[in-house]
Amino acid sequence: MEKKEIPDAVPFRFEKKLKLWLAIAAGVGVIALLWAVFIEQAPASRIWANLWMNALMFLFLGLGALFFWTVNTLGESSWQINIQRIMESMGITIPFAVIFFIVAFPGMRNLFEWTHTGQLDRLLQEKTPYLNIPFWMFRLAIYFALWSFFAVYLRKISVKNDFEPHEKYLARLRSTSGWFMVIFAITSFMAAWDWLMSIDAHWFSTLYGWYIFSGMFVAAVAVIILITIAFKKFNILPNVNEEHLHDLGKYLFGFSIFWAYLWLSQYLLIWYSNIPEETVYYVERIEHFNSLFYLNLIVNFTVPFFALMTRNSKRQTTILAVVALIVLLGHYLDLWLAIMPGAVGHEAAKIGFLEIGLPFFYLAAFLAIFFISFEKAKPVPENHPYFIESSEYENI
Amino acid sequence: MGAIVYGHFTDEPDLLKAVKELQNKGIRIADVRTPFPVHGLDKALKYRRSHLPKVAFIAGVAGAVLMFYFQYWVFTEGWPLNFGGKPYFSVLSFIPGTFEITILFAAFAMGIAFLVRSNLGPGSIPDILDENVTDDHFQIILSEKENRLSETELSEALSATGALDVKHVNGEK
Amino acid sequence: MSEEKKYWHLLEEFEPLNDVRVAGKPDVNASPTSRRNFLKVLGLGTASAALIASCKRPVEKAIPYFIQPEEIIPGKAAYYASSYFNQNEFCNVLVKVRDNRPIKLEPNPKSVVTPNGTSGRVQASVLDVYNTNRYKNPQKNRGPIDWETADGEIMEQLQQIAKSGKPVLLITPTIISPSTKKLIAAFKETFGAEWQQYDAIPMDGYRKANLQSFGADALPEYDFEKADCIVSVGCDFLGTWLSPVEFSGQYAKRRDLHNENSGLNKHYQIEAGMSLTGSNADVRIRVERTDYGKILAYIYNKLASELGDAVLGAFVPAQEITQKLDKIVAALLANEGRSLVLCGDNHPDSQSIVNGINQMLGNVGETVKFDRTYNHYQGSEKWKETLLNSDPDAVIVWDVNPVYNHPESDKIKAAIEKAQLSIAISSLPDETAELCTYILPSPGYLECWDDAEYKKGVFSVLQPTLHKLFDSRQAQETLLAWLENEISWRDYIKEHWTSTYFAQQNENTDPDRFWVEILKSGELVLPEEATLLSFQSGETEKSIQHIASEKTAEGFTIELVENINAGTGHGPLNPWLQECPDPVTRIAWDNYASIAPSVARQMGIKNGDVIQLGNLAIPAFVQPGQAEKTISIAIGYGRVTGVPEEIVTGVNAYPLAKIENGMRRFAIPGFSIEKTGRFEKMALIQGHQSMEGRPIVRESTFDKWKENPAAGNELHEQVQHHHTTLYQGYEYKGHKWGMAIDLNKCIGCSACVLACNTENNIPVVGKQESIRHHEMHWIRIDRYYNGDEENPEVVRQPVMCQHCDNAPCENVCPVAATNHSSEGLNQMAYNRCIGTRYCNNNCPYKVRRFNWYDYTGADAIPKNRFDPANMTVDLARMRHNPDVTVRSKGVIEKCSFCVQRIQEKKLTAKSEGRPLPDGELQTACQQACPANAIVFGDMNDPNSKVSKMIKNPRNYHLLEEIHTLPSVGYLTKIRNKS
Amino acid sequence: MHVSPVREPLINGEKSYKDITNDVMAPIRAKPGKLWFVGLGISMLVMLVGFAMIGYTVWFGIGTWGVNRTIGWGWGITNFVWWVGIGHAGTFISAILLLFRQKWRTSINRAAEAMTIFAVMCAGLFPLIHMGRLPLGFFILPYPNTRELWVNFNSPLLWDVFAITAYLLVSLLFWYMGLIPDLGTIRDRMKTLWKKKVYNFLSFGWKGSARHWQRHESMSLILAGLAAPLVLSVHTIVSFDFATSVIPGWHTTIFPPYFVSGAVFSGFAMVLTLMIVTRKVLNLQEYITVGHVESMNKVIIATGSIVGIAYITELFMAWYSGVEYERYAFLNRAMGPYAWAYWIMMTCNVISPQLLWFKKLRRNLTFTFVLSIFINIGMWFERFVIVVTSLHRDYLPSSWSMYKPTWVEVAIYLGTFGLFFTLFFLFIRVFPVIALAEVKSVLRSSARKFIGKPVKNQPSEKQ
Repeated sequence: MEKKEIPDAVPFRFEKKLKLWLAIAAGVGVIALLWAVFIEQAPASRIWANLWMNALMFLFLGLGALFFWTVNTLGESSWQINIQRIMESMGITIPFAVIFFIVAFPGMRNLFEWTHTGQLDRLLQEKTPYLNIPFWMFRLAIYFALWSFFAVYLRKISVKNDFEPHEKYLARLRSTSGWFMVIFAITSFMAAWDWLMSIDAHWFSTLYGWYIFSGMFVAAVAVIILITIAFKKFNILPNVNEEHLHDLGKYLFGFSIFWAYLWLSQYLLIWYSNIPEETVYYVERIEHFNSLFYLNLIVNFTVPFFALMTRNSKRQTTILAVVALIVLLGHYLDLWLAIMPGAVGHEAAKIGFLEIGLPFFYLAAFLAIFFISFEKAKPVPENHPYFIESSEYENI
Repeated sequence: MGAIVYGHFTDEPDLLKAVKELQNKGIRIADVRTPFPVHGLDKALKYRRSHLPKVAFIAGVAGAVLMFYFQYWVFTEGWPLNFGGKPYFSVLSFIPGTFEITILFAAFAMGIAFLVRSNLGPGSIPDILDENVTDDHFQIILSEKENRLSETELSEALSATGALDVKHVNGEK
Repeated sequence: MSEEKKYWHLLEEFEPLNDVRVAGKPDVNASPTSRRNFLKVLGLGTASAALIASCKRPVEKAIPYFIQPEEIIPGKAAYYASSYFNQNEFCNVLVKVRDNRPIKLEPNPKSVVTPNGTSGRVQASVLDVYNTNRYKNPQKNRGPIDWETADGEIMEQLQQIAKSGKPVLLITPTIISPSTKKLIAAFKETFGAEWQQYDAIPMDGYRKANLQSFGADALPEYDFEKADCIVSVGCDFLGTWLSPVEFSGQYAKRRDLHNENSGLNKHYQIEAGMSLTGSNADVRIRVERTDYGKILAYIYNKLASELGDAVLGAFVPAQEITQKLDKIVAALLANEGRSLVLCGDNHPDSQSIVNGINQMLGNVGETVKFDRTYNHYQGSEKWKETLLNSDPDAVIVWDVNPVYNHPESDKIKAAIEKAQLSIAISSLPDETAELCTYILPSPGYLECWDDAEYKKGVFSVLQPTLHKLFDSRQAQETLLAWLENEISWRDYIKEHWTSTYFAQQNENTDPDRFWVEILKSGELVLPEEATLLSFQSGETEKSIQHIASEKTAEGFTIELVENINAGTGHGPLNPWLQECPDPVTRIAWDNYASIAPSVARQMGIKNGDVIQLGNLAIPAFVQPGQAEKTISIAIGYGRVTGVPEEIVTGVNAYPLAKIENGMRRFAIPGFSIEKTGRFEKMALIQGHQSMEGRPIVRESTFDKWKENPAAGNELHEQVQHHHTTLYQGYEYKGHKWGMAIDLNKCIGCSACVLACNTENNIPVVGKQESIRHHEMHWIRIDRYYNGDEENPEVVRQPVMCQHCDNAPCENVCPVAATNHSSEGLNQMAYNRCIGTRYCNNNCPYKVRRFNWYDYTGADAIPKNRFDPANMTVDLARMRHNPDVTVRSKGVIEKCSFCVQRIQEKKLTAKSEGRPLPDGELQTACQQACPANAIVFGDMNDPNSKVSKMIKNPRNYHLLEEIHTLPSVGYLTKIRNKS
Repeated sequence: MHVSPVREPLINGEKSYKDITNDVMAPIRAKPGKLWFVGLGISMLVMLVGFAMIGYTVWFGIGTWGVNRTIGWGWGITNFVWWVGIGHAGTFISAILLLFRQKWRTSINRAAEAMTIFAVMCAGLFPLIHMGRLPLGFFILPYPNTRELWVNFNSPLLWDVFAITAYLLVSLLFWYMGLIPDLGTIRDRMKTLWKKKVYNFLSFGWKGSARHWQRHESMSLILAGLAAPLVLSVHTIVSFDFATSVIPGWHTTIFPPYFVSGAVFSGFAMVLTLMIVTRKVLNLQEYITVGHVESMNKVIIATGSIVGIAYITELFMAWYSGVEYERYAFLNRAMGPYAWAYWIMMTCNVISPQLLWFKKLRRNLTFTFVLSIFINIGMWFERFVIVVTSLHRDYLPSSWSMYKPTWVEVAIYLGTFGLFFTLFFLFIRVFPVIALAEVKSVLRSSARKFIGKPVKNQPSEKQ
């Protein structure tokens, strides 16, 4: 069959204009924070909770992208090669997330009940072997060390292949991805327990790790979609066509369902046996955050499910972009619901200027790092063995 | 399907090529038969996308509504019973059943639609021109009526595309 | 439970690890009576009942009433006052009669002796009437004979023998019926007969001691309600000793923290084997069986020295337990005149020391009274001497079975066979009756007229509640016949009463009215006349000398104990009693040799390893709290004659008893244990003995409770506080049934279990099935040990369906066969159940029971009956409670809170247009409980007893932390440790 | 469509379309060999014994099994879950792998789907026969009746009824729709008339017209889209049977995803067990290549690891929860009287698959075969551990008990193997074991003949 002729790419530049925009965004964030602290005089817990939440969101985007890339590498799929660099660069943001975590550390005592050594009840005392600050910090360090290493190393290999193409790089990519997969599976679950589940320190759910992971993944895919569409618009990725969007759309669609599936599984099981030690988590949210609780389900499941069901909607740039944006916000809300009721409590927790404004700062930071990293290498791994497959393939 | 001319190809690229050529000549293609789905053939033949997905969707929605309402009715109007203090209208309990029935309806509606639409089904007798089309031959069938061309013209046109053993079948027979 | 308690995986190590249950093969050749037939049986009246019983006519032909007797309203129960007496158990009962069939026994609340409840054996006794193995007609030399000929022959011979001056020996169990005594007197003089009484378990030692100490050959009455401090040396007064039902009632009153006027009593138990009473004690001291005398002597001396009396004889105190005993002595001294010291040993020496102690403490006349002495346990060994020495030509054995339960059975056997005329009067076949030339069947007590004077001046009547099922004749009638007395036995009694007791009372002026009133209330109490006693301390002195001189026993001592279910040997005839697990060991269907854990460990003995003791081979059971050198074995097992093949269990331990200066003693020293290497699986219903530190049974001490009524129950508060739920419960308008169980009052006697069996037609599954944990009881009494394995503390908990408002079982039934009623009952629709057993898995309390086989014959499939105990034969089915469905194979069943009783009472109240008052409605278990530990009622009624108890700070719910919201509450156990 | 030369070919040997037809049809054409008859005979015999035992159970009651008042479910439900699990591979392969466009699925999906259906049949048997009153089993269906009593939609067991039925039917549909074209192919190869007629009937008169293909393809895709969540839902709902309860060891939220991955895990193991033999016996080595085995092994290690992590999560959470019942339940699993079962499970499911990290072993057939058996055993024990060890010591120690199956239960279990293999033996004689059309459609892109040997350096194809 005939080849589509490929227009030559517009090289990406991290220009002044773009930088300016990011600066403004960052400014908004800072203002929001200051406003909350000095004018609104929001309770400390809410401030810290926000810093914590955004740090997590920032990390999750990079981590999700890295996972997306590695899993596709392992699956020997080729369609994503053209947008691989986006994932690579998103992954690069992981190490920088540490900064934001460090920023939030001082607020730990406001966030985590179990840090209040001394006035712990029986249950929390029994948990101290796991939930104590030194060990917690240690684990955190380990997670970041591992993730950062993989993010940087994988990126390195991938870029190497541009200059001295060799099959061994593909092999190495795969094996490394394999290792990452195993480590990620364990660490991401543990991280979820450490950073989110332990906020409601008495509560527990074995599914929680999965749930957080799926949310993270969907959010990351949404961001990938948005960036891809943007880049396509500026013709930075000429090979990318609706076929690729279609696939990205499928992922957004499929994993939104997967997220909902886990959401349901966890809620249904706890609802069904109705044991206080478990229901407490949901009772808190349903009683005091009723509308948000269900809104969460709507934006993260109902919207993508119906909007992306048809083939065309997945291939249609604007629809896809809009849905992706909604889902991204949706998972921001999901995270909010995971953190705030426990950390801030229903009296103080709300979605105000702080919650809306602060993320801009983190977004700006994220994009800045992303752009810088993206600029460094070719926009596409031309010499990847599957590159041509990727440029040519079609959905059935 | 009246008087027809048909010829064979032994590989898919030839087939696709031939289809293009014939269409460029403005010759209508009655049918193409292949041992397996040839990628891009439907595009080449300018077939519209199938409506089966829509059927599935509608049937699915129907199933969902039906099942959910049924459960709702049984638990709140039919005979409300107190099971372990659960509310009569316990939505979460209804979800699994609803889901399964949705899938069931969608799948079977579509399967049946497919058979009916392509009038396939138990006991339907196909008009096999050459048994090799289910093995390794790719067959193009041209109908005289559709093209208002004589058998010979069609045969030539077909042979010109490199079709092998071009044959003619007289519908009346 | 409080944290400081030490828990241990008791007996796990003694359980053979591969705890294998083998598939029992269903009994395919059981009689194929279908459910329909069964219903017909239910419709039958008396006449046909007799027919069925004598099996002359097929069941299918039911006879409707032609002329209906007005006192019988079909479907409506009538209640008749009567009394139960057997060996050591007496109970005034109301017999529930449906369609002319007695189907249940209920306590007679008017009774002065046993107003609270009954014992398990009383509950089960109703089944004995319908026992298929009963003698169905008179026999001579194992061949049938009719009454006239039999009487003729017998009287002829009797007269001969009377003329020849040779003795005619009449052996009976203790007879407490005044009319019968009168009749026997007449018989004696007519035939120059000699009448001796014989008890399977002797208490002649007691009477001898009392005679020596007080000059009264009697068994005094004990007032446990009055006693603040009870010291019992191996005396199982709550289980089997003297008058357990009566005592349990009194005892429980003093364990009741609700009645303010009396504080908690203090109960010390000093014993060798773990008895039911011991397991309820506040303080249990483990001593060797052979040391009882010494212990008492020590206590006596200690007391004496404290009280400045003379210390009798030099006595070496028992080693490590002296300080414990000193505490007891202190406690006794603190409660002079309000204490009670008892000993369970039928040994005159021990008993006279006990008398000495009680005398010294001034308990005599207070807690030990000779005003209303007991009339039972009159038996002695005299009959045997007569039988063996002055070989009588005629021996009449009347409901006694010495061949089975006397150590010298061989001699007795020979003697009876030797006698030219031997007559057995018995209802059920037994080892002795089988030897006799003539066997004259007598009916069960529910078919009889009789009277009883259980305690001096406390009279009651027995009246028949159904016509005699077989061609049987009451012993008294037989005697009347031989005396050629035309009067009917009923009139004989009436005549005796009106002539004797009518004068002594003054409620009724008209003799006939008097008689009717007696039949109604079933009891007559005449004012007690005080008896003056003089105490001979000299006797006590002698006894102490004896004991001091006794040399310590070698080897292991076997103590023969009475099992609360098997009794003296009637139990094995009754499948219900067999299947009811022993409250201490939780073993059903068997007896066994209880040995101490330490011994087991030394010798490497596991539960069920058969050990050889003398010439007795018996499976061992490792019993915590068992004294090292003492082995306890239950008597009453190993009955063969009169017991259907399938349910012959255990071994007969009676032969081990030894005769010691004219008395049978049940503590026999000088044994050694040999392992046989054989293994016998016992039906251990509860496999795990520790609570694993879980807050299942919550307990505290009296002192802690006094400060804080919620002591030991702190968890309840926390749980209540943390109760969150994702859906609001239903509000129950009208009634909301609930139950509260006071763990402090429950003594574990299992009367509730058997009452439930009777009320709810619980099938009997047999030993093999029990071993496979297929037992069907709707209520069980869990027993846990904690603390030191050599002498643990015991806690008990009756567990039945908790009727949870958030019942995990209801949610998961696919066919909606179990759900919640508008009155809070967790109800089962048997005919909807398809038997997925999902509910049972999901029940945290594991109270649901599954019909693994066709136990009842209610199943549609033919030839698959599984009925080892012949409980589905037509005769046995006549006992069924017609208000309760008989469950078929493959369905789940469970406690229904006696829903049939709830409905009945509700309807009566409704038809009488009045509200249902609290307390009128009783569940079977509650009704039978002699300790009144169970309270049932409407929780929506704030004034009902149950809702008060649920509000009590001691109340908690089992596993409340998982939010099942049970309708059953438990009140913490409070031990008197002060 | 371009295919990167670094990809390993999926079809070895110089295959033409005709070769494919002939190779795959060989067993259908040829007279069945002695071995086949022996195999079928044995399977049928075992099956009959199993059925006899089912009859025995229904007649005399569940008492013939080893279950008791404490452990209400034993082998019966264990087997049920195990078989359902196995029944997940087929649809997973043909649905989810289709969505992810894993071409290697084409040569195994047909057989795998067949296996799925047979396995689900075996599975479906157990919930029925474990009922106390099988003759009244129809009560679980919500049919209108005079009592106007319906069923309890709260009950996971009822959800199962829907799930299993839907799954069986949809799998059948999916499988058969895929078969239609191939049956057409067989019809046209058949010489005898009656066989022609029969296969024509079965093939619904397929003639390979382009329109039909177009519809067929889009249908397959949507069916896959529907089947994918269905697969997940089925084992999810099976997991609900346990997870909705309050029994420690049963009630844990991770069950749904962990059961699903466990199912796929065991399913693939079973596929491997069967395929490694089948490809030899029916000599299809060139279609089911070592490459295929390796790909399946990759899935195995992925799912296996997930399962392993789930085990550890459970264990950790039991401690973390601070609930004494939970803690005890898991302590008891690892150290109680059934510890042996737990450790068999751990070794077979978590430790042994880790060996597959070595490429050498991944591509070693004998090793894979042995391993697959191990996994089948391990997964059976997983269910045993969940069902029995959770129940035998739950809340009240007074009711704790032990469980041991009776020969009746064992025989019934073996009987289902009989059923399974009987059906499988028949299947390989009558239907093509490999999806002809699908393999043909990937021939050009994936056969060694077309893509040749992988070349070291990448030729720049950009122009």
